[in-house]
Amino acid sequence: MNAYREDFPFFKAHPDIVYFDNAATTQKPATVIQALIDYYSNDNASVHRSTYTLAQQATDQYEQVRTKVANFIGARDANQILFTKGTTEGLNWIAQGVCRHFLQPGDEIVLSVMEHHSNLVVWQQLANTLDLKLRYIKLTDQQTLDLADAQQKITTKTKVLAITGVSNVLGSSNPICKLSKLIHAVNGLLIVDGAQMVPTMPVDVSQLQIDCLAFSGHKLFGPTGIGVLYATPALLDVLPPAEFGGEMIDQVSLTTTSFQPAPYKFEAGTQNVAGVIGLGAAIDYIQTIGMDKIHAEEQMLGQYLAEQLSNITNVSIYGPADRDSGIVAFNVDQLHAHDVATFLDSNQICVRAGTHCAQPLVNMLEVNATLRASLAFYNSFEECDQLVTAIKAAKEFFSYA
Amino acid sequence: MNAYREDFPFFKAHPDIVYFDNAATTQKPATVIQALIDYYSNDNASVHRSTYTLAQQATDQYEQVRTKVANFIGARDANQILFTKGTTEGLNWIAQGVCRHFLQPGDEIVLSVMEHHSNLVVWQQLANTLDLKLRYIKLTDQQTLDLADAQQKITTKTKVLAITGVSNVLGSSNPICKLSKLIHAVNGLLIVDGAQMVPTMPVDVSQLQIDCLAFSGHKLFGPTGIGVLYATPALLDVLPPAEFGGEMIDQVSLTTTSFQPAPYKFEAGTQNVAGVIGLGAAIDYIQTIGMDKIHAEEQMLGQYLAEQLSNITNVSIYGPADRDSGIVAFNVDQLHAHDVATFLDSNQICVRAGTHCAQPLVNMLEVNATLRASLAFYNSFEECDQLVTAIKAAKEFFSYA
Amino acid sequence: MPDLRHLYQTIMLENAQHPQHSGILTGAKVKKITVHNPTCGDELVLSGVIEHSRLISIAQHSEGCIISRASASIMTELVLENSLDQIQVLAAMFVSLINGHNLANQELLQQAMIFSGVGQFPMRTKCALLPWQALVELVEGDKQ
Amino acid sequence: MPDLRHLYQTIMLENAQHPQHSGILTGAKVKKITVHNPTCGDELVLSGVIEHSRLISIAQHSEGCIISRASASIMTELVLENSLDQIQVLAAMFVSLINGHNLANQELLQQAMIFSGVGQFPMRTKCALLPWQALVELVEGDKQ
Ligand SMILES: Cc1ncc(COP(=O)(O)O)c(C=O)c1O
Ligand SMILES: Cc1ncc(COP(=O)(O)O)c(C=O)c1O
Repeated sequence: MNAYREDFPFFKAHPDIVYFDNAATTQKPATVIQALIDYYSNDNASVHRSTYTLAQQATDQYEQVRTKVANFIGARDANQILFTKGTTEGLNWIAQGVCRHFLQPGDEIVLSVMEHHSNLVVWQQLANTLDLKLRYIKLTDQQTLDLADAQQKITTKTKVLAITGVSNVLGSSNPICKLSKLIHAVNGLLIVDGAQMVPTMPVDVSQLQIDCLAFSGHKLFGPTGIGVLYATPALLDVLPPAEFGGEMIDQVSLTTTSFQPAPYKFEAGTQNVAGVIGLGAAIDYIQTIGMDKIHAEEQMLGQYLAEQLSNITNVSIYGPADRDSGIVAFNVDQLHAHDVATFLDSNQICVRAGTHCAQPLVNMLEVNATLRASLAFYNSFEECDQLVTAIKAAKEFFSYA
Repeated sequence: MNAYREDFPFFKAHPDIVYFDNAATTQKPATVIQALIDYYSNDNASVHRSTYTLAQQATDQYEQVRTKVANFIGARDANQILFTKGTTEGLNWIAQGVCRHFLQPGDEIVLSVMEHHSNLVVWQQLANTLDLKLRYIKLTDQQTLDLADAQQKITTKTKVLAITGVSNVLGSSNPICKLSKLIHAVNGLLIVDGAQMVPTMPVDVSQLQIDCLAFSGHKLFGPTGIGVLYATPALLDVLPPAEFGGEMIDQVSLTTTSFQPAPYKFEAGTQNVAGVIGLGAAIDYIQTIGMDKIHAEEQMLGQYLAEQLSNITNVSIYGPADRDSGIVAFNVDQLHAHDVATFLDSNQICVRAGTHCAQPLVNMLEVNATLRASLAFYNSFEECDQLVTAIKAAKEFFSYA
Repeated sequence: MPDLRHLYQTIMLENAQHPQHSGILTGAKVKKITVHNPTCGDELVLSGVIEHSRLISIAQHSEGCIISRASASIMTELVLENSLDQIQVLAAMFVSLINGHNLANQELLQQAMIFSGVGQFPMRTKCALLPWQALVELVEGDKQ
Repeated sequence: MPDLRHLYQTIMLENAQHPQHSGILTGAKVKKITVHNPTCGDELVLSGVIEHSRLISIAQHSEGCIISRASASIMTELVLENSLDQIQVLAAMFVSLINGHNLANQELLQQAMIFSGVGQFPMRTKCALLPWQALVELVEGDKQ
């Protein structure tokens, strides 16, 4: 068993569960849960608005996490960190802001065919409304991003490249550094969906020259309902807020309003303060391990699982041969993913079956659905073996018909 | 001391603090904190998306809270309950949706001058963009809503009345039942900002014929980062989603998307699941007391505090003489609210000083700022007396100069 | 977790493997309904001909899991030649069955009774119900 | 919580009650800056005349708490007749003081040193800094 497992109350409550659905949501270390307990039991007060000592302490804690997040992703300035509800909200804000305020009819937005609905539907809706053009980078035969195609699709008409750092189905990472050069050569913006990337590998937005990065706390071993949107000062200065309300305001009369500077102008109303505190504790926790270590562990687990699964006859594995994360999508020939998932569930193995909020990609794989095991650093080789054994048993069970 | 205080870990940690900032955010009962611990320690799994047993249990818990909220506010159907980040987000969604999809240039929106920025700025911005007209209902000399003025302002041109149920500065409640008749007589929509109302008095949306109601969990003894938007099926069917992403989707191709029905079409991406569970625990807790009882207690505390404060010479109290909540705004003549708040803070009394995100109203009171004590049912008469004593001491302290 | 053999009974597996009334009807009188399950990507095309308030012909084309394929197969066999009134009764009974209620005239559901175990797997109830959802849509327009 | 007498020193209270250089200058050469503190609704109008890189005239009109009123009063008295260079040095020193740093030449701040206690009340630092923020804006345009 993996020693990190000890840090997670969930695994104490479920010693026998094989939790392989980490790409959907991760478990939380005891320190994150404790941070929430401490916040609500000792420190809960109104942030930014009230002047008493308790409120000041809550505000300080809240703002310290902003700095912590900035350091974690290599942002130059804490004011480039906005707190959101999650990746989806961050991508929606930035897509709405960029499309409505920078783009002209006919401008092109490049995505990849492997995007999660959160980085696809909003662009599609805006493209339809504003008469923008969407272009999709294809996959190679090895199911990696086709860089030659990317070079073709990214032209002087391209204003935005919005792409995931790591695919939540294929498990592969995209070459953000190369893509950054391509899109910046045509003066476009690089927007990265970091939902799967940030939890699995070190990310340095300054070094990669990422213009916007969105990710979720709940996939980063932190609480639900909290996420981060990073953006360059150039964008934050000109983008209007997506929501209006308390705290973001400078002055209001009955007819006019002026706003605070970023990040506050984007954080309308009372924020998820406990969520922010919990996210800070999650970052503290993963930094005691180190993102390099986490990446190495998850790569190794993903590679091992993919190899073991591919040794079973009639199992198809998706994604490139070299695994870069703990995400492994697969199918058992003749069996539907949902039936297999139910069988695995009866063996206490939690995997996901379906289209993983990436219907276009799954259709491209020419299946209705896939199974997906997504492993985190707290998973183990033994658990991989359990999955393999259970898949073999499933084949037996269903063929018995 | 108030017996309810025992239920709140915060007061065990701070036995001597007088917490009078409940209109900003409330403290959380132990049961709410425990619900969060239990969720993260035992039940944390992906809601709606995964098919294994744990995910099903998390989904069930999540959906049960939807039903609980519906019952709590008298909604006919759980599908009329959308989960949001808070009041601000709910009001923004509804304002954007209604203004962009139902209103024509020249249409009128009626607000009151006592609105919180969350129910003011978004309408103002939309009115400017879409050429709509905002009209504000005035106050009477007694600082209550001027119903005669409301009758004048609500005409056949009025498409929306958006108004707070309870003012976060004056502490008074507005006659929602009468306003409901006025606005429905002209076929307009009644949108109620319930941020302060829902935590202090029983609310039945069906009986009051409220078309939309928004409120926040963190002001209702629940977690941060969660709120509720109630709306009629007629609205929910036609309003488009405010954000796009996972879970809300029916089918997606590279060029088209169809959406799920409400409430799911509005809940894009992974939701604040723990926040929802915590909100459910908060509602359970307050129902063990009963909203009628809570209202009676808070009215009594507000009335007592207002009377005691008004007995001090040179203290001005805002809002009507009959208190309907625990919110009491006031000022000490010649002293600035911030200086008094700092003095109170040094006496362990937490009150808020400033414009309370209601700058137009505070300007109308002809002051730069006010103090505001906002009491919840767990506060006590003794604490009111402590505040009174401290105010007298503040006068002494600052006059000593 | 309840026993899987109770869920996946032999008749179910057989119907999934060798579906009855498989295909898509064509012709002027054919009504066609396509339904899908967004979480799993499954799709079902149900086609039928209704005359004088009676379903005189039906076919199903199902891409999905064992449960939904078997449900489509058994349903089509059960409802063919029934009146629209009878079909609505059967559909209501099937929904009750899946929701775990005790049925009075359960013999009316015939082989469809093998889905009684699905209620214990709440994440899979949609699969069993999908064909019936299509059926209700199919007959709805033709009932006053 | 630190002692309030350390925060509200007598000189501060006196300056708040009887502010120096109170008012708003008028005239063609006058530069005027309005700043405010959104959380508390306070407003400050600073007006001044700069000639040959020197502040030759200044006035402040402050609606706010004791700390901000006193800060405006003491600041205007301190910086009048100073060169813009000197003013920028003083402003930087004052910010350091409020942030709790030890200052080398603290005598340069003269009476403004009474704000050294404000740093212990973080929610009030904005009040002390507000006039200085206006001053920096006032002189900025005139410096190359
Ligand atoms: C009347 C009123 N409306 C709206 C809000 C905004 O609520 P939130 O900040 O939780 O979104 C508040 C509280 O700040 C309020 O008092
Ligand atoms: C690649 C990718 N992008 C975006 C998301 C959306 O994240 P969330 O649901 O937390 O907003 C997910 C996860 O569901 C994801 O895997």
